[in-house]
Amino acid sequence: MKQDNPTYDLECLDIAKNFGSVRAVKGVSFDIPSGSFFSILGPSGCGKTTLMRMIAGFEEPSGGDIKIKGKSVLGVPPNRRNVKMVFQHLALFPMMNVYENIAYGLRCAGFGKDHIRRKVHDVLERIALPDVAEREIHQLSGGQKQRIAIARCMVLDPDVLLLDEPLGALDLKLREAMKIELKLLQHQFNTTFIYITHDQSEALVMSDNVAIMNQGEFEQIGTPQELYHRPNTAFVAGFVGDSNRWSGTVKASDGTGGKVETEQGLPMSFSAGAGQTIRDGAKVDIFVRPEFIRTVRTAEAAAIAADGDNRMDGVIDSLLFNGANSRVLVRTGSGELIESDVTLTGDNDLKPGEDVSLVWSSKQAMCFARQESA
Amino acid sequence: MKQDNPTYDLECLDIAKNFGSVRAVKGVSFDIPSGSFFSILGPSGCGKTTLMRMIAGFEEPSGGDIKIKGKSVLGVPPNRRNVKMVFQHLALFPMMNVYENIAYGLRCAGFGKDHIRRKVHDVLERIALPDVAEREIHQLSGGQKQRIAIARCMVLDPDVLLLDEPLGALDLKLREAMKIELKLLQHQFNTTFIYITHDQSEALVMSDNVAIMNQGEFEQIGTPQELYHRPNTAFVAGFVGDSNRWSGTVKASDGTGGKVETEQGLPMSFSAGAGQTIRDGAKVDIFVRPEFIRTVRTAEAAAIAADGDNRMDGVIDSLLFNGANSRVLVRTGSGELIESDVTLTGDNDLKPGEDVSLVWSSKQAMCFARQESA
Amino acid sequence: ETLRLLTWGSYAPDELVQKFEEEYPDIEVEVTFSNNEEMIAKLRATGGAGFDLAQPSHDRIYAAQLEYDIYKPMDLSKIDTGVMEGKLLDGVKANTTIDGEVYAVPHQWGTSGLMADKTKAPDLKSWADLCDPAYKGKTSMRLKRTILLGTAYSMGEDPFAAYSDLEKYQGILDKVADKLIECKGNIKAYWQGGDDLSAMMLSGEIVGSETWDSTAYKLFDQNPNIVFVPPKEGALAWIDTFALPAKGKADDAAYKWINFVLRPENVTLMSASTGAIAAVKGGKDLLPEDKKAAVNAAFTDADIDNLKFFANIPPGVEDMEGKTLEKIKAATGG
Amino acid sequence: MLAQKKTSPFLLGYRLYVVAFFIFLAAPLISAGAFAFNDSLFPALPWQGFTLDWFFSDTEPKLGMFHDRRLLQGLYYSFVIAIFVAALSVFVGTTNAFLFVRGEFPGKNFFYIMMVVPLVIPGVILGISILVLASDTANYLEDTIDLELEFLRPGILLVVLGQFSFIATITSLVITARLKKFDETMEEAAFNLGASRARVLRTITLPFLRPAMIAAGIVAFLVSFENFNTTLFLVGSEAPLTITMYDRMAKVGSTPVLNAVSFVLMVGSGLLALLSILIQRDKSAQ
Amino acid sequence: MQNKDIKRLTLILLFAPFALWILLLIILPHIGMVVLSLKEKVAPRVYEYSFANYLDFLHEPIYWNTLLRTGSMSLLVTALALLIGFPIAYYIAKIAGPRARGGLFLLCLIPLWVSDLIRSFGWILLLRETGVISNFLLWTGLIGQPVEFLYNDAAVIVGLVYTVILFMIVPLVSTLDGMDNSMIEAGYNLGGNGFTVLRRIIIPYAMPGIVAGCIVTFMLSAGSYLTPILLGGKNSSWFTEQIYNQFITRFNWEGGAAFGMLLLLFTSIVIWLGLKLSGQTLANTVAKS
Ligand SMILES: Nc1ncnc2c1ncn2[C@@H]1O[C@H](COP(=O)(O)OP(=O)(O)OP(=O)(O)O)[C@@H](O)[C@H]1O
Ligand SMILES: Nc1ncnc2c1ncn2[C@@H]1O[C@H](COP(=O)(O)OP(=O)(O)OP(=O)(O)O)[C@@H](O)[C@H]1O
Ligand SMILES: [Mg+2]
Ligand SMILES: [Mg+2]
Repeated sequence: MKQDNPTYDLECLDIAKNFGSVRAVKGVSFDIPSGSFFSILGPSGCGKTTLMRMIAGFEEPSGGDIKIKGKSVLGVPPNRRNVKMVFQHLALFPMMNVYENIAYGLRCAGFGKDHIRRKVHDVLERIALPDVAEREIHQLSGGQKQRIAIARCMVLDPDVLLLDEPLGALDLKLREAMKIELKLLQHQFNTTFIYITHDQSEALVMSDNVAIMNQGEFEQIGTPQELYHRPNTAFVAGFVGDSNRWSGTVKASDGTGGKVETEQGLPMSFSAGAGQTIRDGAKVDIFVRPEFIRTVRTAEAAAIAADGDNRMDGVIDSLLFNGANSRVLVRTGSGELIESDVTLTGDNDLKPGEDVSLVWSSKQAMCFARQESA
Repeated sequence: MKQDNPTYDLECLDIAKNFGSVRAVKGVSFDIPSGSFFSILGPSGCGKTTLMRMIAGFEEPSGGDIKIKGKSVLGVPPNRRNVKMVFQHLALFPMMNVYENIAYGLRCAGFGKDHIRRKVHDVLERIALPDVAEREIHQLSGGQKQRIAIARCMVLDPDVLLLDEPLGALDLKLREAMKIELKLLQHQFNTTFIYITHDQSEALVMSDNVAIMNQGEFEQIGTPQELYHRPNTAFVAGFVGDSNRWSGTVKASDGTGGKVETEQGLPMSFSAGAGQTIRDGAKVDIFVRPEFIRTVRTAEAAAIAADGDNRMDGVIDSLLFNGANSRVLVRTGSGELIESDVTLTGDNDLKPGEDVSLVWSSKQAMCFARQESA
Repeated sequence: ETLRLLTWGSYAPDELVQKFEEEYPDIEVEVTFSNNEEMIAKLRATGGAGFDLAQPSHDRIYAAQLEYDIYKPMDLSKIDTGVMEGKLLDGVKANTTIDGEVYAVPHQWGTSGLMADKTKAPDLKSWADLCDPAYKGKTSMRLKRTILLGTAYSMGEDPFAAYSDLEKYQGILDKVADKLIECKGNIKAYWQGGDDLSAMMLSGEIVGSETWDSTAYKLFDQNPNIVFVPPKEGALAWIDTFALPAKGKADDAAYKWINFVLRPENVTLMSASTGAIAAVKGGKDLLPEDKKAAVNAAFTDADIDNLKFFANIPPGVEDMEGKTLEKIKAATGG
Repeated sequence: MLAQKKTSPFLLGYRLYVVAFFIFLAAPLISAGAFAFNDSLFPALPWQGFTLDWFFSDTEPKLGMFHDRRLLQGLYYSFVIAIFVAALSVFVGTTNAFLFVRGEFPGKNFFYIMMVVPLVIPGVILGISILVLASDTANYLEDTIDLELEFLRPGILLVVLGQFSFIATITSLVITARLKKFDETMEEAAFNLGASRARVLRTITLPFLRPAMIAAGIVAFLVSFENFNTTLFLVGSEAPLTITMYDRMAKVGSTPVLNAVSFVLMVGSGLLALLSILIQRDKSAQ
Repeated sequence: MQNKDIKRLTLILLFAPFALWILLLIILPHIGMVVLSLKEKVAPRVYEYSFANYLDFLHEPIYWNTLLRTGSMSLLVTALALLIGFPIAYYIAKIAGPRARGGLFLLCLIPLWVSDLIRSFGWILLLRETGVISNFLLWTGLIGQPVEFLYNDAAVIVGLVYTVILFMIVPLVSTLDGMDNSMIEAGYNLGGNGFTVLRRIIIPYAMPGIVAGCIVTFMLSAGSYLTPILLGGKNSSWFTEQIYNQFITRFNWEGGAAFGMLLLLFTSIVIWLGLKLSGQTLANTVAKS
């Protein structure tokens, strides 16, 4: 195996976990550079929590190795690993006040009273809550609790901080605010964060790197932009961001792009997904994101036709007004509904019933060879 | 008062409710045309639930009148009003199965067995769950429960269906899906829905009309687009949709638009909020939505300058990548952060540190005379 | 050393216990209150352990000892038998000698009989008078063996004589049961303990009842109209004894206690508490003055001659009587 | 709701009913307590005037309870027994809670029902059956190996065991209910912060259970203090208060001193109950 | 996450107190009772195994009449406790304000403050012919002469209801507490009137609590000893009294043991029937409260 390598805070080597016949994690390898924000994004039940619990030491891996700061931690009990964890429901201790919650880990480590006081007040400063030390847990707001839960871990200077869907229990507005805040805290402490979520927007906004997990395996690891714009697999393309999706057969291909005909008989040009070669006659899935489709009144379409090499005409079926995230559903000639993002200004906007043209570039049409599971 | 007016399913006339000294609802009037989807949107504690409970008959109004199908229902007990309600936690009866839950209201009304069976199976067809009649409540998924709760009311052919944050307890993905579904169900039953929520996206996507409620009063009633694009008050402008917000003083005004200088000293042109007249020297709040601000590299800015009459230069502070909803934070010369929506294609995108210009039209800068509470 | 006394409610007045403990500083007295049945049941459960001195009535020793072996023989030499009333001592010895060993000596004796409010029920003289319709709803009795025996006497039977022939005794019991069931309508309630009886009597809810003499004396204090009436068939007399539980551990202390309470100055204290007469020579004269008055008001010499001492209960009789009592209780009369 | 309008005659009637009910609950206690102040030798009407003799007098015949050696002794034994029963029941209740909430073992449901069963066995039968078993064992040991086991004879230990046998069910149910609400991630969080297993138990789990343990202890104490049916058969010479009082009533004849004791008990239990409510409230605040 | 052996050891350590308790204090004593009840005394200190004690019971109508009487009166007490207690529990759980709730609950515990004995004692003082109630009624002129309220079955029932009602109210309050108010409102909203809501929603929802309360109440009253003895009249025999008599007065431990087992069997059957009829199980009722 590798020698002590200070640039990685955490390395997982082919780590796997079976619960009886359930293969929850199927052999996952990755390493996380020091001080980065790493997210694991995947649908419910894909094994994210199991993976994290193995890192924290609450489950023993069925196979593989976990190294923290280059040292294998297999067999080290959870209270001896310098990996701290923020739980989904935070698991703050209700019978202690804020100070005692934060001091708990330091007391376990056997520090002196003065040292503990200094450290606790220090960390409270850093999370910008200097005055809450004497409060009871139930006197805190949701966002404050969140920060206390992080402070409780950070005061111990962990090598890695694990966060298991810590925003899941918050309400919408607070969740939006905490996304930004978490990222700032990570910057401040400059500690490696491993963040679990099934909410893509959380993962995309905060992370330096994201791993997409599906059925116990990693489908792709990359920066948010890479995952969004250059997904490796149909699963990643479908899971990260919204997409219009067609199935079709390749009619002409030069390996990285060409023409395809969808099952509804629509011709379309595409470029192949990252690293794929697509041959003539292959069955493929094509993904086009709603925000890359421009919807224009048919009368005005000619002017921008050069922009994209795909064009389709249809009638606006309905308009889902949602402020900045509004969307139109366009029914094409073949009866299919295509979603497209539009910006509505309240002034000369598109309306249901209007004839429109949809236009998008072949560069934005991602294409993947069909897999059985897709 | 008005005569029987078949075009309104529900009319509220100056309805009010006090709990001791708390004035929960302060005199609200509105009427809802037959068959429309009406939402009441407001922050927590503004009196939404109280209003709804008065309509359902669980609270007696302290003043005002409520008419259903033109008839006053004051003094009519809740079980004699043809207004049905979907509760926040649904309140399905756990000791009955799905069939019995739906049949409950019909039994109370004294229908015969055959009639009940027919009606229940009918409504189950319509909510696309024909096979769950014999299931116990705890065997249903969250979305299924939701639909059963609606079916249980709809089977009684109510004049009005009240829904009190019915999606609040669902998780993110399901909530998104149910938004669309609720709208479809309303179409299908063609019954008047009154929908309470504090989530603006729910209200905007589903409603024909939305009332914005604040501190026991209605601030504005209108279609989603009206509220979003032509808010009447600063509260509405700030509550519906995201906004960049400045405070400033009017420097030159022709009543409906003009020039303003923000407290940071930035000059800006604006148009007055709907129905307002703004005079020289007035203190105002200005709102600009991120999606109406175009962010372009300063080098390329000249080309589009004509587009908008407001322009500001700055440096990209950070980029919140979130797929289609990505946003840049731009730090202007005066040190302020301005949010702007951008579409990132993965190709020649903006990056933190780049010099950019922000451009927006004065038509998109909404301006409201300052109120004490603002 | 601890002396664990298993005795009747009032047989260990605090004053006496304190006096005893002062005299024998190394002995501590622990008292458990009980009655005949519970004493036997407890000692049976423990096989005669747990207590150092018990005080069952003289008639309840023989069978219990035969069946459960719960007492040990007494060493009469350690007891000051000289002070005891000879007649009573001999009677108890006769009743409790098994295989030549004596198992008990007498302590106090008293009677069960009737109690009446002279002003309201002057004619209450016989056990049978409790069932007199003249007092309908105004009499009471305890549903225990005393009333069975009394009623038997009032019907002209001699139940003690029939002890030797259980079949005959069963016949008597059946007749008694019929009579008492018939009588049920006349009774206000069966009393359970001294408490109910006193309350009913004092409040005037009842005018006559079957009773222990001591309870009657106590009420006499409160209301001189309430007197003990020895039934004309003869009051039933019992002798409470001292007996040593088989596995008692403080026999010496027990003997000390026996001798202590038989001392004349202590006898008066004891009788003041119990209301019963000590089985010592001149026991009656050692009663406190008020009790003496009550006894004199109740008993003539003829009454004393007419006393019927409870006879030894042979095995099986308790069961027969118990069943009869249950029958009476369960019967729906009145 | 069943009561819609806050002023309806229905609700008024309902309130009256509730008031009547609480009068019903308080009536026998008030009457038992009130006669403690009656200046008479018998706890019955007529009212003879107010006195505190039944508490403080030190002379016969009106020996007050604070000078009545036997009653005070009964009180003392009741206290000792109740303390032991409460401590033992809380301990076993706690282990049972862990066993049934955390443990996985075959027949768990069956054993759980077994745990509930003692609550539904008539108290008299529990007392007798334990007495019989203990006596038989003691007699057998004595007959065969001549071993005299004093503690198997009626006495404090048997009383404690007898009461414990069904009170443990109550405490188990109370503590189990609380432990079920415990979020196990709290323990994991503590491990994660570096605590050892024993420390987690001491600093996290037990403090969480503490309100339930105290409440269960108080209930156990009260139930033990007032128990009669089970105690009756198991009592030896160290009679607890209920038995002493029963002896007084049934065998000697009572005086208002018993009412005085009742009065003191009422005040004491009332305070204890108040304490348990306060603890409960403290718990709900969390 | 931890060693299998430690887990096993922990389980065994936790199981030990439970096993000792159930085995030594519940199961073995009851087996002892069964064995004892199967012995028949044939001569002093001589016993034989037989069913004589049980046959005794069957052949003697007094005994089984008393058992049936005990059972039916206990059922009556249970029903009354439910009828009286349910509105109280509902009031505490649903109508009283949050602050009043704790206080009312505390008041409900009043009977627990003193022993059975003192409670009965209190009732005697109230109910007797020269007692408080009779005197009060005389004073108001409602009755012309003292009336005896004590020493009859009604007094026993009042006393028992009083003793057990607490154990009815507590589980009822805790189940009703868990019921979402909106469930009741939904019942009205869908057109039910007060009665329908009570019958179709509140009662079915509270069923586990009702059954739990009924079981405990029934067992307590069937097993009570003092109240029926002290308050009961001339005819009021109670089965526990007979057990006591067998053991204490008649020295017939074998018969007493048989009676004890019969009482247990009888009450168990009644409860089993009750559970079957209400479709509940012991685990989801008593165990939950
Ligand atoms: N202790 C266990 N025993 C058996 N199966 C388990 C256990 N824990 C998890 N699993 C299974 O392993 C799989 C992965 O579970 P895991 O909790 O890791 O998913 P997750 O990705 O965290 O899901 P979510 O987003 O819902 O939290 C699931 O199929 C789950 O049922
Ligand atoms: N029964 C009541 N007694 C006293 N005050 C009440 C009562 N019900 C509601 N209030 C008060 O009335 C106001 C409005 O409450 P309401 O429940 O209608 O708000 P809401 O808009 O539904 O809030 P949310 O979105 O949080 O549900 C609040 O200030 C609340 O505290
Ligand atoms: Mg998970
Ligand atoms: Mg609300």
